[in-house]
Amino acid sequence: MHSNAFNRYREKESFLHRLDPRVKVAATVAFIVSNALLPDGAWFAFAFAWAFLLACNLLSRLGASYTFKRSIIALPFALIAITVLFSVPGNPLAVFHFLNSTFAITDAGLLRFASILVRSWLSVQMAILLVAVTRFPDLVHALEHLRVPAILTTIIAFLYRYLFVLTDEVLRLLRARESRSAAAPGSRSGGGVAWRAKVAGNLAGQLFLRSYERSDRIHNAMLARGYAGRLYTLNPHEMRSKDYYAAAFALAFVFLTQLIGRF
Amino acid sequence: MLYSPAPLHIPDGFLSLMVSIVCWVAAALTLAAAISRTNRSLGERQIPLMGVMAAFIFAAQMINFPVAGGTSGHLLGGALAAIVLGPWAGMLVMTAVIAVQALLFQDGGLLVMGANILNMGLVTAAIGYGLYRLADGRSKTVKLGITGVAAWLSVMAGALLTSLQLWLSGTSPLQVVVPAMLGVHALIGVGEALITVSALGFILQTRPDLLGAESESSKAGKGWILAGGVISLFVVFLSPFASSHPDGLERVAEDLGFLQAGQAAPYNIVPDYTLPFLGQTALSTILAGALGAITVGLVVLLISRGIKAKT
Amino acid sequence: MPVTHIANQFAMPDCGGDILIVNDLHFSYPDGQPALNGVSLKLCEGDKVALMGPNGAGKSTLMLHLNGILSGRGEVEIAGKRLTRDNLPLIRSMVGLVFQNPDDQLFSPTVFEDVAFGPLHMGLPEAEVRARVDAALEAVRMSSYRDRLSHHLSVGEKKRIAIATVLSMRPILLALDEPSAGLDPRARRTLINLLRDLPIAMLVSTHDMKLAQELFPRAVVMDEGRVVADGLTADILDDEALLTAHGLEKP
Amino acid sequence: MPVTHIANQFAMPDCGGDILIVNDLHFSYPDGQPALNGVSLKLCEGDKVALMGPNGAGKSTLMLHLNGILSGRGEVEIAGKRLTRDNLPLIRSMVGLVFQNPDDQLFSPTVFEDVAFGPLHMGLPEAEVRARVDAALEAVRMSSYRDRLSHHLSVGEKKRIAIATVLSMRPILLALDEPSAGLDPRARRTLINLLRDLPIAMLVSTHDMKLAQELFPRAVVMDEGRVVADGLTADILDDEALLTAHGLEKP
Ligand SMILES: Nc1ncnc2c1ncn2[C@@H]1O[C@H](COP(=O)(O)OP(=O)(O)OP(=O)(O)O)[C@@H](O)[C@H]1O
Ligand SMILES: Nc1ncnc2c1ncn2[C@@H]1O[C@H](COP(=O)(O)OP(=O)(O)OP(=O)(O)O)[C@@H](O)[C@H]1O
Ligand SMILES: [Mg+2]
Ligand SMILES: [Mg+2]
Repeated sequence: MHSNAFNRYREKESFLHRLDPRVKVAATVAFIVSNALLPDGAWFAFAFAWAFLLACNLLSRLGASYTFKRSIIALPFALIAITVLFSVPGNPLAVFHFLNSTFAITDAGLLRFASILVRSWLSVQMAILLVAVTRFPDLVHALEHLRVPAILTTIIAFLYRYLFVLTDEVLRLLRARESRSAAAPGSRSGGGVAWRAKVAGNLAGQLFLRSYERSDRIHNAMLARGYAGRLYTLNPHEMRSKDYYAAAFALAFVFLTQLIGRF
Repeated sequence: MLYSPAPLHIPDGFLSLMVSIVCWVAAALTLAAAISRTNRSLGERQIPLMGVMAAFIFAAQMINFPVAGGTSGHLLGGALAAIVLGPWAGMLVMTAVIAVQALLFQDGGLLVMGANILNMGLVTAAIGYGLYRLADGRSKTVKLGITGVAAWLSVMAGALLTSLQLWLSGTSPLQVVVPAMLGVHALIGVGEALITVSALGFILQTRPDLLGAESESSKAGKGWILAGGVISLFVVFLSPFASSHPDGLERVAEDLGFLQAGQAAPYNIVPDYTLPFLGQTALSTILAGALGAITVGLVVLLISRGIKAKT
Repeated sequence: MPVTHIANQFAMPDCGGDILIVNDLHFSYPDGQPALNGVSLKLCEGDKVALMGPNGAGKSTLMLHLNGILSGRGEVEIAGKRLTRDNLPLIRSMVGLVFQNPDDQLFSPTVFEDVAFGPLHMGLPEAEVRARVDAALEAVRMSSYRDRLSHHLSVGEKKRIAIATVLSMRPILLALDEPSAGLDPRARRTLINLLRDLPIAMLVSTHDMKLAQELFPRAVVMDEGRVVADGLTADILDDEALLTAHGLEKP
Repeated sequence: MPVTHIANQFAMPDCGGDILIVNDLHFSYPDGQPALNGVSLKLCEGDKVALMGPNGAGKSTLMLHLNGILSGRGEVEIAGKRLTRDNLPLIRSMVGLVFQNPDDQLFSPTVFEDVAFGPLHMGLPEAEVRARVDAALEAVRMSSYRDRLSHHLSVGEKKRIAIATVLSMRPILLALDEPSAGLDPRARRTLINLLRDLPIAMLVSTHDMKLAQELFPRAVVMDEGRVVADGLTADILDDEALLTAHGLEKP
């Protein structure tokens, strides 16, 4: 089976695709930190950051709107912040009456809300771009080089590899349950909620056992090829001069954004 | 279609830099302890085991069951991971899951990942494992019952921490975010509890040998029971208080001198990062720091106990 | 260029398809991969039909359409009932789908719970559920395994329990996806005898030419999402050109 | 009562076993399940041997002993070296074990990393590792797949990469566990040709009698943890009584 939903990499020939993954990860984090550092209402700085994002989008040859279309994912969470519209004291812009209460959207509240949304929206897009131009294994290598503890990067590498295998397994289990979720003519079907929850738990338990046993077999396969408790990897990446330039450029951009945001 | 984001994953932009950093520090310290403990106490077999288990948690989060009216319950898995793998390995596994969700699906941000790890990985594992160890030596029914409570509480703890972080970041007022998050997660927690209990029941029935092999020494067990218990009490007492008397929480902060009199709400202190580590963000720093300190304190306690047990 | 054969080129008895009618079914997976490109097929009461074809021919995809787990463009009719969203639960009680890997099929801790899942979900009363579980286990000759843990059974045993899990729903059509894969010859023989004795229409996808030859009077060959041959198994297995064109081999 | 045959009842050319000698190997799993009850076996340079037997006969268990992943009572000798704890790393570089499920064998994200895993853990220098990876991929004719992600491959492709992952260690003995399971006839054919062309001794467990007949001059039959027959494949496949006694069938 295919779990292409998990493949976020978009194959293309571009400058960004070829860039060293370390630089890409570091620049993305710097971009996100920079957004967080910008004060509310720093519209020029936000616009500048957005321009940078657009430029990256174009450089990636994925199209100017590639990340925009996929950035909807953070929208639901915005609900949580919506109340700042009313709760931050300031000059009322609009007043609603609802259930015997009065709500006023204030100018300060609007400013705060919009700033939160813009920060999040820019950050999410950059992260989307990062995984679209970097193959996941390269991302993991980058984390290794950036001194993330080996045990974590190894778990992540295994997680990614077996994500596909196990989600296929889960899909097949769910399919099996679905295909036996029948009804007799004229009868209500489905059983009680507790029973259905129990079945879901059984699926999880079944999946756990199979994963556990699989990890045993994988361990055997590793032993058979000389694994003795330490993992060795070849370094597939080398920083070239253009990677250093790109890193320096990203850093300069962050400084510039902060300057614009503050003055 | 395959992957639906869960409400506990905070995206980038919703937490202030200060809160994000404090959470990262707390998470990193705990993870450092987890890594050193895992490296020390577990064999080479552990690497593929934890890797595949992380994929398992990821995949298990797709299992759902219809509740009513088109809604469905599903699993977060922090408590389950800690119970079946042990707390330290469980934490690492959950961290990997959260990291991949953030990296691959932007479900949860990068800068706020520390907070997400704290909320969904570390606290859930401590509660899940701590309370489960409380049932050591009891009958299967008691074990499963306590597991259910632990699973529910672990979700509530995550929700509570999330709300506090959002509040401290000035993203949402306390009197809104706490009842909303806790209300939703009280239901989500029931789904979590039901699935966790029956998954554990399945394992106890088919491969009881897998549980117990990972359990730590009884002394370390006591440390976990303490840690899980303390966090649970924190949740049990703070949740109702925070949701029914949000003003009270602010009053406490005020009385302790965190809040200047006359200031309406802490979210008024919109972070102004001219001096990021000082100045007006003091309140959020201190409160978030307190949260972190609780976690770190527990970790230190546990490590010292663990080391004592070894020597 | 694959040789294309007109479907139904071989003489077959006709009943009009009173159990299953599939008409011009098209389906692509969400990633755009086309899997079915106009499949048409009819099955009569008591028909036992082998479904053959190379990897990726669309056999499993077709099976998943028979009880609406996937739904593409085109018609599927079970016992005269058009498959629609509304009568999905009903259709699912009539079509018993058995997946290739019995581990996917058996998700409960004990054999009993697994075989009871279908009837319980159908909302049948407890006495009826128990009666059906017993009958289904009896049919696959596994009555003594009622309280065993599914996890600890051998592949062959699991396979038979997997069949029981759908028999307990009293289906009128069995759809088995590669039932003999991974079985040793002894377990395979047991399975063959079991399938031969089950008095129920079945569509069985398989790479096992010998199984097809022994068990199924009729065979359907699929390739690239189309039915490329449909007729007497003996005739099809004799047609060397057809077999090689579609990645098959003489048994 | 199963019919017991004395091992080596069929005439075989003898070399004294210069690649593999297994002598009276006994093994029980930790849960007490006995899996090997005195297995003895010899392989000579260039020998290609099929290992047959019903489910649970102990074939996989035997394979896991060949490079010391399991270790029971008895002797295992590879190329004259007795398998002990000390020379485990050496032995593991000489015996290439390929597991049944390629998803268990291919645990790295990319094909390159997987094929490089063995040489890297043997402590070879980087240039040598790269050369070996290229040679191994060449041998299974998958050079162009070097940078692909393992999870995107088809089963047949995964199978070939799995073989490459051990070829890169330059083993002198290949042990393959059910290599043809789950493959369609075309992929199976590719695999057969590949195995035929590899100039290396191999022990291949299989339920696929036809594969055994085509590819392996010699066959070993196991049942209940014992070798019950060892001889020319043609002779063994002709012995109807032996086959049925051990749950096998004529191809
Ligand atoms: N979940 C999926 N997503 C995308 N494409 C898929 C999916 N499952 C199958 N396919 C593709 O659909 C086509 C038909 O696949 P299907 O599994 O129906 O073939 P099959 O005849 O059952 O093959 P096999 O003999 O290997 O079981 C193939 O090209 C396959 O790659
Ligand atoms: N991990 C295990 N723990 C306990 N018993 C086991 C384990 N693995 C295998 N066995 C038992 O050991 C015996 C030999 O099993 P083995 O897997 O070697 O058989 P096999 O010949 O490879 O069978 P198959 O053809 O099904 O692969 C069987 O009785 C089996 O149930
Ligand atoms: Mg199929
Ligand atoms: Mg085996």
